[in-house]
Parts: sequence; structure tokens; C-alpha cells
Amino acid sequence: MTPTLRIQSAPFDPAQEAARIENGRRDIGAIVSFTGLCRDEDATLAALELEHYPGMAEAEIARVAAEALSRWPLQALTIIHRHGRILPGEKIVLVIAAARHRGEAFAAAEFLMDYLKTRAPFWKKEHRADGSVGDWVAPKAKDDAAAQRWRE
Amino acid sequence: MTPTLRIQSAPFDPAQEAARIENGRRDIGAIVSFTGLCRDEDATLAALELEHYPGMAEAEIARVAAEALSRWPLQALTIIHRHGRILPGEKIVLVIAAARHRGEAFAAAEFLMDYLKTRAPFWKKEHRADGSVGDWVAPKAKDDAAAQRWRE
Amino acid sequence: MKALYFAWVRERIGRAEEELSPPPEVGTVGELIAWLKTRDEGYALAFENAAVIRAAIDKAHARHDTAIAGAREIAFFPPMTGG
Amino acid sequence: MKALYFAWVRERIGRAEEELSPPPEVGTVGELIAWLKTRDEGYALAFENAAVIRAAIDKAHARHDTAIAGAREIAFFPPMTGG
Repeated sequence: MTPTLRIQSAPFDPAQEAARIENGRRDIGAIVSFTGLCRDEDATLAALELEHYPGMAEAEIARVAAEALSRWPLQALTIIHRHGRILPGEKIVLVIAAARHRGEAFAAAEFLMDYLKTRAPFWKKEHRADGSVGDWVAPKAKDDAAAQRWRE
Repeated sequence: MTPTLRIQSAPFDPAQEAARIENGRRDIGAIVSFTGLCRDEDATLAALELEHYPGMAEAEIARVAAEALSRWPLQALTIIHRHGRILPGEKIVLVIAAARHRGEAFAAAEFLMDYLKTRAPFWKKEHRADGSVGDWVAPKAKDDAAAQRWRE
Repeated sequence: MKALYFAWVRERIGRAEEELSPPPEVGTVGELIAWLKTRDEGYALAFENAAVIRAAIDKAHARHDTAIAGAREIAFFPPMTGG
Repeated sequence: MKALYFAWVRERIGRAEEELSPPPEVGTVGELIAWLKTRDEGYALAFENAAVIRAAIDKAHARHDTAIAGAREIAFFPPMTGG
């Protein structure tokens, strides 16, 4: 099974990606889809600028995908990560895992997100609604803890 | 927040349900979607017949949804469960959980599926490809174990 | 009291619902199952392994030691297999 | 060896990439950071808290004690915040 792995600046459509996975198959029992969105609760954010390391981002996502495929018997896997300017409400990352049983699909999707968060070379910078350039988003300690638990 | 809870014989469209949740919002950080499908790897299944207990199915799904909402700060929640005749490859159940952070959305979606499996009054009967009526699907011990872990 | 049967409990008993008037000494879900079991072969087969049978009173899960007093509707069914 | 800088490491140093020719006694990622740090104020600021700096050699994560011998491309960046 060859996973679908893409890094792109253009928006993506989770429904279209899920349809590519289903595509008339009768052997899939469970599909877990994760969508990460650009959040702006305080109306202070104009956009996020996602910088990435071209080449390494692709290589690292391929490594993380291979690790997931070695751990769980997945029937299909899609990972899409955007870079560039992303507006509040827009989607940043998509992971879809399909498996016979739900436990495998849930575990793989959550593992992939934990690993992407801490290993994929992307960095978020805030552009504020008042026109100023804000800070680089700080990493969260709980993201490291989330990734760590898969090593136990 | 009022969850969307539906029990229906008609097919559903996860993309349409996700769009209803997103709907121009800027405060959602994570959407986890689970789709359970009718699986037939051996080409021996003509259809599943899903019997349900009308009235109790709605009540039980509402109770399970309320329990999830009391445990995690969800921004949106959709649960759809089909009954009646379902063909291989068709979707049976959909859970979508939206939250600020991915951990909450993942946990709520997995909790809901574990609880729906063991508490929602639905029963699957197999109709075989050779025209015979097969068995009632047997419950899985691991489904009980999966539900049990949320009580610890 | 109205009784409902689902899935293979329904098939074995041969009906989906009926009115029940158990004698006053039948106080719990478990006692109602034991009483039903003596009615005929269908009930006996449906409830032969009483421990696996699930019940609901007025559309909420009930244990076998739950009292049936005041119940308007009681349902019996196998472990659920939805989702 | 080509060096790449990302996010605030890039901003503090003031460039995205450059060619580096460290002296032979610079053997590891950590030693390369220490050597770069002495170059000017921008590098000093970028690497002031060396412990948080992540590195990659030829597009794969590398630890600070990893040898740089044979590396064609080495990158320095803050902890990742994608996803």
C-alpha cells in the first residue's frame, strides 16, 4: 500500500481525499480523519505563515508514515500538510487512516499527528490583524509528551 | 452547544456533515471524524440488516453524547447511525468531534465509538451473497474492554 | 407492562412485542426473565443463557437486579453490535 | 558544507543559507553551533540557548553529538510547530 503524502501551499479538500481512499472498496471497516485548522478565537490573527524545510518536510513525513505502516495494518493512508499563508478557519493539515478495525485507524491517526507536530519541519509565524508581524508560535511541552508516549 | 444526533435508514455524507460544523467558524482547531463501514473482504456478504430499538436508540445516543460533552470541551459534535439494509462499502456510523485541541477531539471521538458499540441498541444480521440468511454478528469481547477503559 | 424483543431474542420467541402481566412475586428484571423462560420452548431458547441477555426499562439500560415496579415498557435483547 | 537556517534562527542570523568551512577541530553538530555562535551578534542571538536548537544533516534529524563529517547540508531551526 502506497500512502498519499503531499506538501502544498494550495488548500485541500478532505472529502475528495476520503473519496479517493474509499473508491468502491468493500474491505475497509474504519476511516479516521483528522483536520487541523488555523484558529483565531480573539479576532487578533490575520494569517499564519507556515515556513517549511523543502525536501526534509517530504522526507520526514515519509519516515513518519512508514513508521505508522509498520505499527498498524493500515489499508490506506493520506497525509497532507500546507505551507505558506493560511487564513483563520482554513485547514492546515489532514491525516486519514483506513483500517479493518477502528482501534488501528484511531491509533495510527493520533500517532501521526503527534509525530508530525514534533518532527515535521514546519514553523508557524503569526501575522496580526492590526498589520504587525507577531511572534513565532511557541512549541508546546504537551506536544512532546504526546509524542513521547508512543515510545513506551 | 447542541450536538447533531440522527438515526436514519438513508445514507449520509460525512463531507456535508463536516461542512455544517465548519461553516465559516474561526475558533475550531481540530476536527476528528470517524466513519464505520460495512466490510466484506471475502465477497460472501450481500448486505447487513441493522435492527434497532426506536426511541431507545435516540435516547441512548443522546446520553452518550451528553457524557462526552461533560468530559471534553467540544465545540461541535455530530453522531449519525444508520439502520436497515446496508450494502458492503456503505457507511454505517459517523462521529465528528470538533475542539480547540486535537487531544480532546481524538479522545471524544474514540470514547463515543467505544460507547456506541456497547450501549446503543443496534444489532447486525448478515445476509449472505448466496441468498441465505446468515448469523447475527457476535459481540466482540474487545469492544467491552475498549468501553471499560473509559471508566478507569 | 409492554414487552419488546429484539434481534435473536425476538426471532426465538417468535414475536416483537406483547403485553405481560407477571404475578406479583416477580420483582426484578432477572425474575421476569426466569418467569418468561417457563412459558414455552421459544422463550426457553431465547433466555437459555440468561446472563448474556440485556434489558432496558422505559428505554434505558437496566441490570438484572433492577426492580420492574412502575415499568411501562421492558425490552430484552442480545449484546449490542452496532457502530 | 551548505548551512540552512529556518524560522527565528534564520531571522536572527539574517540569512537563509550559506557555505560553511569550519576548522577541522569542529567535529559535531554541537561544536558547529559553538563555532557559529562566535561569528557575530546575530549568530550569538540565534544560538544563545543552544539546547533548544534542532539540527538536521542531509534532511534528517541529528542530535548535537552527531558527527558532521561527510555532511553535505546541515540545517538549524527552532522546535517545530507544524501540524
